[in-house]
Amino acid sequence: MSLVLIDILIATVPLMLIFASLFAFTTWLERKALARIQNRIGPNKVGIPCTRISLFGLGQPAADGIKMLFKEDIVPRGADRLFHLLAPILALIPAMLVLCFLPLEFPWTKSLLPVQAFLLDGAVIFFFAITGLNTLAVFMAGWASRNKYSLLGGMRAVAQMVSYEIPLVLSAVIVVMMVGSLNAAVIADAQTGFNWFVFSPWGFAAFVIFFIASLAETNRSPFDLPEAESEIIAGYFTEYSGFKFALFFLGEYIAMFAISGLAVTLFLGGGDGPGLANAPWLSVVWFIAKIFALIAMMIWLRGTLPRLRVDQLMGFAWKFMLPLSILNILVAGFAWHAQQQDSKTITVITWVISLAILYGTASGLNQLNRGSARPRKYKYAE
Amino acid sequence: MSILGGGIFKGMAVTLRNFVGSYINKKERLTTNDYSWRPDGDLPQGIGDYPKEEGEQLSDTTTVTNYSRNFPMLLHDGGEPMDTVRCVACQICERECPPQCIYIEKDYDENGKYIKRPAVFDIDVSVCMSCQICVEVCPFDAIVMNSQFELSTPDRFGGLLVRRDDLLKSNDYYHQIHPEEAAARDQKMAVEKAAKEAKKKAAEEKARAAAEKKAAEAAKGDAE
Amino acid sequence: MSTAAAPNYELLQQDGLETSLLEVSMGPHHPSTHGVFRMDVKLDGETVVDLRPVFGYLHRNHEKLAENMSYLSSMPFTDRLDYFNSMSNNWAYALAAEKLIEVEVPERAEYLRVIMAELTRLVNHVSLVGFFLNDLGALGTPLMYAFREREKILDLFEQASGARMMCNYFRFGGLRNDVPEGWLERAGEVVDRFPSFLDEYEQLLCENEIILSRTQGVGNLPRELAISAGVTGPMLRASGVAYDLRKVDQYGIYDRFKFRVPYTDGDTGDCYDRFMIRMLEMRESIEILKQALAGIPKGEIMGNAPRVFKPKPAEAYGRIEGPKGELGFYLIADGTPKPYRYRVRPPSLINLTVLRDMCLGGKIADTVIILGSIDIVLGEVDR
Amino acid sequence: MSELSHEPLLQQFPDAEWDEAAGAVIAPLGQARTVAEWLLGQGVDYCSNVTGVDYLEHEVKEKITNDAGEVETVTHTEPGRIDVVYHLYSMQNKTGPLVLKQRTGRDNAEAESLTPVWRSCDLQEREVFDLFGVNFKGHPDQRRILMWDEFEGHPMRRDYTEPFDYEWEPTPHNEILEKHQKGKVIV
Repeated sequence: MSLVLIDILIATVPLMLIFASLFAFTTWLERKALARIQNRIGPNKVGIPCTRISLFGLGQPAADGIKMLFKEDIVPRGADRLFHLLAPILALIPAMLVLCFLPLEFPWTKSLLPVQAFLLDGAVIFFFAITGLNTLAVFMAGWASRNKYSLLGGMRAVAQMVSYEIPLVLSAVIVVMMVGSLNAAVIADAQTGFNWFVFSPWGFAAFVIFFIASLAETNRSPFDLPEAESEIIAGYFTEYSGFKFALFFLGEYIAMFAISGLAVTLFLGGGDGPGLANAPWLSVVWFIAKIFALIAMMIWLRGTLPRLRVDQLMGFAWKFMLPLSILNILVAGFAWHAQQQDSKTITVITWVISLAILYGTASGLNQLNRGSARPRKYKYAE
Repeated sequence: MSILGGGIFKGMAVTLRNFVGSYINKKERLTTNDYSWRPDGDLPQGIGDYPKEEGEQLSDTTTVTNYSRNFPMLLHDGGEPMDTVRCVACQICERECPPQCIYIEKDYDENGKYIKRPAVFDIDVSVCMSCQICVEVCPFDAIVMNSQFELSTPDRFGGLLVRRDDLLKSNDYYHQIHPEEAAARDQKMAVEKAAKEAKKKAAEEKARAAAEKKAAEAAKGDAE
Repeated sequence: MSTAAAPNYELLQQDGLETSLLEVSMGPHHPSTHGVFRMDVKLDGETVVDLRPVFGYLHRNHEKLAENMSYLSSMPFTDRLDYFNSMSNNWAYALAAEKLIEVEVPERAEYLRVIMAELTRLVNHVSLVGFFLNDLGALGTPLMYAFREREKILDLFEQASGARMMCNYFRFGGLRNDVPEGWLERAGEVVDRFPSFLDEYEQLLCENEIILSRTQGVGNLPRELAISAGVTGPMLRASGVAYDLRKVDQYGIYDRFKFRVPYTDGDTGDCYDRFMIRMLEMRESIEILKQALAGIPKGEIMGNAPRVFKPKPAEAYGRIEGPKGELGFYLIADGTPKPYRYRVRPPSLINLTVLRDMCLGGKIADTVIILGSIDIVLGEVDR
Repeated sequence: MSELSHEPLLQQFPDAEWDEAAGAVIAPLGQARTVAEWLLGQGVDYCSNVTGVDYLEHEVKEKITNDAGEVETVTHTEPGRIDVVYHLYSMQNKTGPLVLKQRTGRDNAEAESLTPVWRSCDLQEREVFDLFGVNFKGHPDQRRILMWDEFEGHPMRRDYTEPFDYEWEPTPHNEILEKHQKGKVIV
């Protein structure tokens, strides 16, 4: 019995360590990248403690972590303390859980039997079921801290996450339909040799929808309404300070990793990349490199785009993303059948047609929703 | 807009250009200078420790410009400060100071005669807003603006009340920090002094001429 | 005249479910109220049902202070009215005071006054667009670009007047000191580089779909209400009235410069118009600056103002086109060196009269950007 | 900026006086509202500035030539009064300031609110009410604007005395210094 326990520990503990250190690195990366976008320098003073070596500020995440530990943990008098404490933990657990089921073949896990259990058949379903918990945690935080702004933040979060769950799932359905199995490892293997799903037009449309919906799921840039600084102070974590705030922070970043990991397995071919033949362990490096590419994209978006309003957010999910993803499933279905005849010309024709249909409907829906929002011309008086 | 989401892509192109620009042309993009990157590794003076000599600039963004003003200082023309102090304690600056942060007491010698010197001249640096009104209204060019800004003290009252002796600075220190302005001010004072002498001389001649005329009349009077 | 009728939100008493309105006070300590300013907002969900602005937190009775000080002593306090544009506050006060006494401002001083006022207009509009985008949620990027450009202009102010923000540079009848040599070339350099920055800024902001959909149709201000509510400055021109004091009063030497006044041609202005009008006004200011820097003559900069400013009993109302609107000074002189009455007509306070009319019916996120588009500075609102 | 002439106003309202020194029209008592509406009809659609001016009881020396023909100075005391000053402009035809003044006594001062005519007087009249104590009849929402509601007294009046020790800040000079030395432990 204990043997199995040790095997599971060997599999999970390095995973936790790697992703925790990646979390620290990402906070530093985000602050440096955002700073450079804004023509600042970003943290460059904190290096190895009590020496002047600054290592480009790499010590900053450690410094933040320690600071968060010693910050006073204020709980408002009116808050009901149990849920106030439970919310950050509940925000963290689903994100951490999902990390184990990403098709990351660490070299040392090849031989261990129980670890194969992690690569369970219904991985994609499991993934969406668990990340649904995050909405609950956010609303619990909003309600428990008994503050008008957090209540507003909490309600916004529920509305946003629920309505962006559907385009997320629908765009994953296409890949599952194409591969025919829900097992993450099988999906990753189906894309070896560079025929990633993102290169096909329906795959690319699905990837764009999946990426935008994942931004909304993790409350990142254009959709960070639940924590809108300028309107409702800090949304659901207004009343959090000290380590609980750090937990929320950690939860958000690990959720970013988890959902980018899924995007990589579904659309960008998991650990597939050049030079795998002679060094199989490279697949882990490729996997994490692709995750960081997506995170860099998220940071870039955060540095550029302003925030949507609540009703526009809802309108965008229900009136633009949903119809497009349903149509995408249709187009993918036809394309799949057309490809069965595997003759070159038919595949090219189906690709061109599907590309035209998808782009046509996308810009049609866009005109529909935009109303009269156009840049305007102005008159000049002498 | 032609393609879907064109505006957003244009915006992202701008941020990308800024991101790359902050590495390439630092002078245009990067206003804050990053010292820890210095290849030779040694940080210039001022970041973390204080400039060794007077007037050395902290970092090239806080260049001390020629008109920069921080808190006032009293001028004296060299030598022992209290004999050559220019201020005559006329209290015009105390009246005109907008936030009322100057406090002057006249100096009297032993038998109570007002000698043209301030006994007490305090400036409450926590209240002073360095607006330079006192410099403009002072008829004797006795008070000018200093540009030394390392004045932090732990004590809120005593420390920030600068007494007369700390305020007194020599004229050549003034020439050192504000060369142009000091030269212009000295030149103006020289012209005024010359004009005053000329007027005094003219007054003396007139008095002497009047005295001679009177003497001549007296001589003519007793001649008849 | 017409105040926007409050949408009739009677409390919904459906089958015993008594829902009440959420009263939030977006209090003096709120990240996007541009200073200590409070709005008591009644919310039905996210929609604003009632809004009551409360200010006075920064009131220091600048006008009573000025009555007990000489004319010159209250000049440094005018820097602190609208602490973003100290030079144009100085100019408004100097203009009003010069109406009390006959003094002839030399040519070079007039040119330098126009240059300084237009540079403050650039600083104010660039910072405002930055803060407006911050309210919209773009985490600091446009604001940092704006502040990077603002730094270059503030360095010019420091070299000319000695201080970056509290310049105290204007005097009745001219300026306190001449600009150091080499300053005009540096100013020319900054002005020449500004349009390329503005192109980049417009590319970042003016076609962004999120900004278009967030700001268009939000905070509508009809023409008649704008005129009747005394709204002035870019807000008024965004509502379709081409009323710019530089063209109407032609104070200083503005009649010598060829520049245009952008305004909307419709008869209601919304947040997008106010934002775009300010972007276009910056380009006009650059035109003025180019002409002024080219045409500035040599000469001394202080007219023959008396040493002690003691005007004969009279009344004067001087007003200029400040970056936020019409900034007026009303002075009553009674022959003593102290003004009998010193009144500041603050554009930010009067522009706030229409805040409630614009916000009713919008979302709470709209209230924030409507307040941002009005561009208030609390030093001027509360005086 | 051509002048907005006040002659037609004086013809229209005979008992409105013209104060030459200040260049202002004194609105007849009780008719300010009708004057304002008439002006609005004439195209004066923008009220730029509303403010109060407080005059205490003071002697005025006047040189009048009495019946004997020489000039002699007669002093008579002017009663205290508060003026509410309106600077009116016309945005349509871009014409200059027309200064309209309403005169009221100093204790329980009364004036007619012109907010229904020009909405820009709304906040400024509230400020005159708050700092001068002039009660505006017909003002939609007359509350204190700069001071908090429980504040008594009107700070901008010439005879306003500050309550002792009012949010005083211990700075170590002049009279505060004496209080300090007199043994009252402050810090």
